[in-house]
Amino acid sequence: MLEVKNIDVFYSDLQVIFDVSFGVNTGEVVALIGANGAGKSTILRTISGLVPPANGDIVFDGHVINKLHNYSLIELGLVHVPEARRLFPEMTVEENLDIGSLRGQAKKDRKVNKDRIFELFPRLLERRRQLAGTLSGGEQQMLAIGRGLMSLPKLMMLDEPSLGLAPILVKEVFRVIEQVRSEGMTVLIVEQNVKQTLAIADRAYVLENGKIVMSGKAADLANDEHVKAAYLGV
Amino acid sequence: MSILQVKEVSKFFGGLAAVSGVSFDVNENEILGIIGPNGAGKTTLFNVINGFYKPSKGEIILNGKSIGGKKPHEICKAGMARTFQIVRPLRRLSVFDNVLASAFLRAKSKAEAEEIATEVLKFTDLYEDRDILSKGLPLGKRKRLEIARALATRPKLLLLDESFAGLNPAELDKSIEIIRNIKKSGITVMIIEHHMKVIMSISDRIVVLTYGQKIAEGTPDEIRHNQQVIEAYLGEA
Amino acid sequence: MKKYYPFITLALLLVLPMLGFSTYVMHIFILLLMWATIGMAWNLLSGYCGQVSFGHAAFFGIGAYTAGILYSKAGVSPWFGLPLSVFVVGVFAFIIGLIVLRLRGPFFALATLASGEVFRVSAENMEWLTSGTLGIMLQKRLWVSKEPYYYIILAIAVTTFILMKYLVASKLGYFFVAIREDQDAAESMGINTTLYKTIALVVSGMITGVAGAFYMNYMGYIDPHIVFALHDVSIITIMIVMVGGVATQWGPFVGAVIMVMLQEAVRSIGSLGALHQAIFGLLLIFIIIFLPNGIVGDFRKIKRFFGLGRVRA
Amino acid sequence: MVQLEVFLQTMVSGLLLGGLYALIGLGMTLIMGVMKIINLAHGELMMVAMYIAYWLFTLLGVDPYVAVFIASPALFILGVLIQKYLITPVIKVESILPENQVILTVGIGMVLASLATVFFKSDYRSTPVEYASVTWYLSDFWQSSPIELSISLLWAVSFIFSILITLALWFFLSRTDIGKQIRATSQDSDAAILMGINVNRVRAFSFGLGSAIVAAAGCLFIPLYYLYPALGGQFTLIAFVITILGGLGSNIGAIIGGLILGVFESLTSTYIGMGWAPVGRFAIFIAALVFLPGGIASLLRSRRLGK
Repeated sequence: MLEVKNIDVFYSDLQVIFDVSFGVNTGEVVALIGANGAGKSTILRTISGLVPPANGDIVFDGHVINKLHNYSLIELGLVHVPEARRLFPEMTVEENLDIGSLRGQAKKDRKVNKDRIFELFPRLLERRRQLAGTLSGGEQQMLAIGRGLMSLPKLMMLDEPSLGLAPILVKEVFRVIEQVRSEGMTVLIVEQNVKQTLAIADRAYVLENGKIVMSGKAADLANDEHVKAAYLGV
Repeated sequence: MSILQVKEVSKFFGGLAAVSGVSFDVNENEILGIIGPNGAGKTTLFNVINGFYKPSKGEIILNGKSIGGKKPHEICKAGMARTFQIVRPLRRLSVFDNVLASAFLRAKSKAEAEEIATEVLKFTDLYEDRDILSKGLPLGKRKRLEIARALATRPKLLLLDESFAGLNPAELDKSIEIIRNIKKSGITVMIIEHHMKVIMSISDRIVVLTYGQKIAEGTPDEIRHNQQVIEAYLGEA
Repeated sequence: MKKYYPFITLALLLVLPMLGFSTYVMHIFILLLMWATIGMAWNLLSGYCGQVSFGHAAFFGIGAYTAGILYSKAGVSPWFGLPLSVFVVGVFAFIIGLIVLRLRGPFFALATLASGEVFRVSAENMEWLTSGTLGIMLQKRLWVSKEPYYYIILAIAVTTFILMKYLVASKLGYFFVAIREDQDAAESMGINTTLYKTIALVVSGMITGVAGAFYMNYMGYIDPHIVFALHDVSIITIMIVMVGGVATQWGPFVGAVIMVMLQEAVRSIGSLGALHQAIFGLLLIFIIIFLPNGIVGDFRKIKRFFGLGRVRA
Repeated sequence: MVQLEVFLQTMVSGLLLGGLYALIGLGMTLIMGVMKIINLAHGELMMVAMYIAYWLFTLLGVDPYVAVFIASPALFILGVLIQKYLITPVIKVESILPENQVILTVGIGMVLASLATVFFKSDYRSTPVEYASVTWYLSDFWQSSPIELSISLLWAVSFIFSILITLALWFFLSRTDIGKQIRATSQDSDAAILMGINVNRVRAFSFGLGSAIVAAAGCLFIPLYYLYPALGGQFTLIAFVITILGGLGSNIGAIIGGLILGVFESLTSTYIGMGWAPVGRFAIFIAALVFLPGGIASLLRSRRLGK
């Protein structure tokens, strides 16, 4: 469904991503793991068109998307739930969800979809008129995921969904991701919480210093000595 | 003998506690690591200690003197320097001028400041790059430049915020060596780090924060086997 | 060779009045030096220290009124206004700084703009002191010929130039630039940013104030709309440095030459009269979009444009 | 009793003036919130709109209140063009002083003011509408009223218009998708892109909308004030003072800030002297900077978040 082909990315004259290629198939949960600063978020930002790749192509659902306007990707069915959630803090929960469905079919189905999201996250229904900035961290993450789902995506990219959450909430977030996945969503997830991520992913790529150094089935990677030593702290 | 005492320090933003009731001591000439998941309040803690934020509660004592609520430049003068997680070189100045600007803090003349800057640049292995504009430096060297700039203020205590993030293995080794040398030269180091391998090997003691609270403190070995830490941070074993 | 430039320039400037230029040309030279001085002052605060002021008219006006009031109320020669304005403007600049230096970036800029306006309105209304909109007129200027005025403003400009050169290379200069580049980083490097920003503001204000006091003596007439003018003083000051080159030693001179010439050229073509603001506005827009660091700052870019410089990859 | 009467009359005039100020401030706030720049050509845009209203009245006899519906769309287009062809290119330019964008708007203002001088001379102009002298007195409605207050029809109409426009704007921003896009972009433009918002278009639209609002304010002002080319500068400053007072980018703050400023200026002119009104304006501005750095919005916000 998504294919990233040999991309190089620069921040001004500094290269941060080196010849990275990977793919995500329909129905899969794929994880990008690696240390802070390894370039995981940059890859997601490149796919969403916030940063242009210097070389290489990104193909989504048959379209070469790195030449398209970044705001039009969501209509193709690609949504990026950004790091640190990035809600619109001075807007209500409901308005945040509305912003997720500004285009195409998603706009027509807004009402039905909203009900579906509220069913999925009853907490959000209780707080629908509250400002997003006043939600707790866990609720904010649910809203961020909900806002992403409102666009009726085919592929959802999650950037560090467990960031800054207490362990108990982290579990909750991963439960939500599993639920989303069980509804047939394809997911590309970036996480520093390696252990839990590998537990829910089908496949994973390990990123170090802007290069992919390993890839394989999530279960295999979880047992790999290098991964264990570097990321699982064992 | 402790150089820095953090006593029951809390910092609230709105109603949210970014740091709550954290206490620990930093002993003279040790390397103290601070770890914890992203958003655990580590950088906020640094910002409180170095004076960017006023602590909402609690006391911070540097060398026997309370510094809570003092301005960053006063705290720096009192002997504490820091680096930033997102590197902040003075972009349109050369590497040398970057360090020179902070060397003026202790120097009595320009010549003396230049001497300090030269010495610090050699120490951090940046002397070759001294004429390059700092915005053109690669990340690894920029991180080192930050350390150099902090060292030029002649601190007794150095706060390093993620000085290893995003470095390649060669740069990593270089930075580890530099930090060990800093300790050897008699400066106490407090370091926030994600890179577990590095922090475990370099620290004398480690403080673990999650959710703004300290959940453990001890030697790397103790931390590695602390059940609470494993659950909250390292992942359930 | 390059290090002799200042001396060659100085020698040229010293012999200039002896070359028998008309009084009009001398007048232009005097204005040019005055504006270069104000430009250098602005450059210190805004170019080097990064605190963009939209209110240098406040300092210029206070300096001018110091000299003017000395004459109109105390009956003393307005020349005493030159040394006195250093002190008076210094005090006012310090007080203004206490308020406006709390702000950063564009908010600082606008607060200074407002402070300039406050002084203009105050000068208009405090008639007992300033004679309001009537202004202050000298009965007789001290000299008829231009030469003495020329040498006085030359001395002021040269002193300012040397002071700038010295300041920029000193500890203060480094601290100023550190503050401009990153105030938080500067603060954690042990730089008392509030103190050094205040120093930059006060020094910059003082120099501008002296230029204002000179203006009173030279022109013989001031009123609030002239010396506290937003467009004709504060904005022109910004333009001189923007055109010439922000944070460069020679930028204010280059900018002053261009702006004074342009001003005179526009003024001499009667039909353009009212358009001169539009021309300046367009020039400002042009400079900001195409030469954001001014002629001196973007010299390489200009050379490249005309195919003169080596193209750097 | 006379004292009380003067005071109340001052308050009433202040509120009426404040209502119009609020509108000027709203336009500036909108641009500041979305663009993160301070538009120092704001007053000049208003001046342009006032000339449109003036000529419509003088040449075609169009009532200034009707001119709102012509001047606002015209200024909307002007605003979009300024944003697209002048401000956007400068955002990408790297320079030593990031205040370049602000200085740029100064340049735009200079050009507008100067062109107005060239075309229309520095004459003072006004639109003498027939109903200009209509005034309502409190005693007309309540004969035994112990005090006398008056409201002129013009002020009342302008005030009501400005309330209607404010309400329309509020409805637009809170209920329509474009309004939500504007708010989302001003709160987090990167996240807005990820949600499929065409941020550049929203920015151009916001600049246009901000210009249209201040154009409306200009049309409401012209029956009450004289018009001359240099009038823009003073209103730019007023708009800026309101935005600082209200809290940057806060709409409610701008409305309250506008009202406070109107009342305060009215009080200064009554009790200190006409010429001092601008100083009163800056006094309140400085007070806001020193004592309430986040403006009125910070008070509102801390209440809401229970700080």
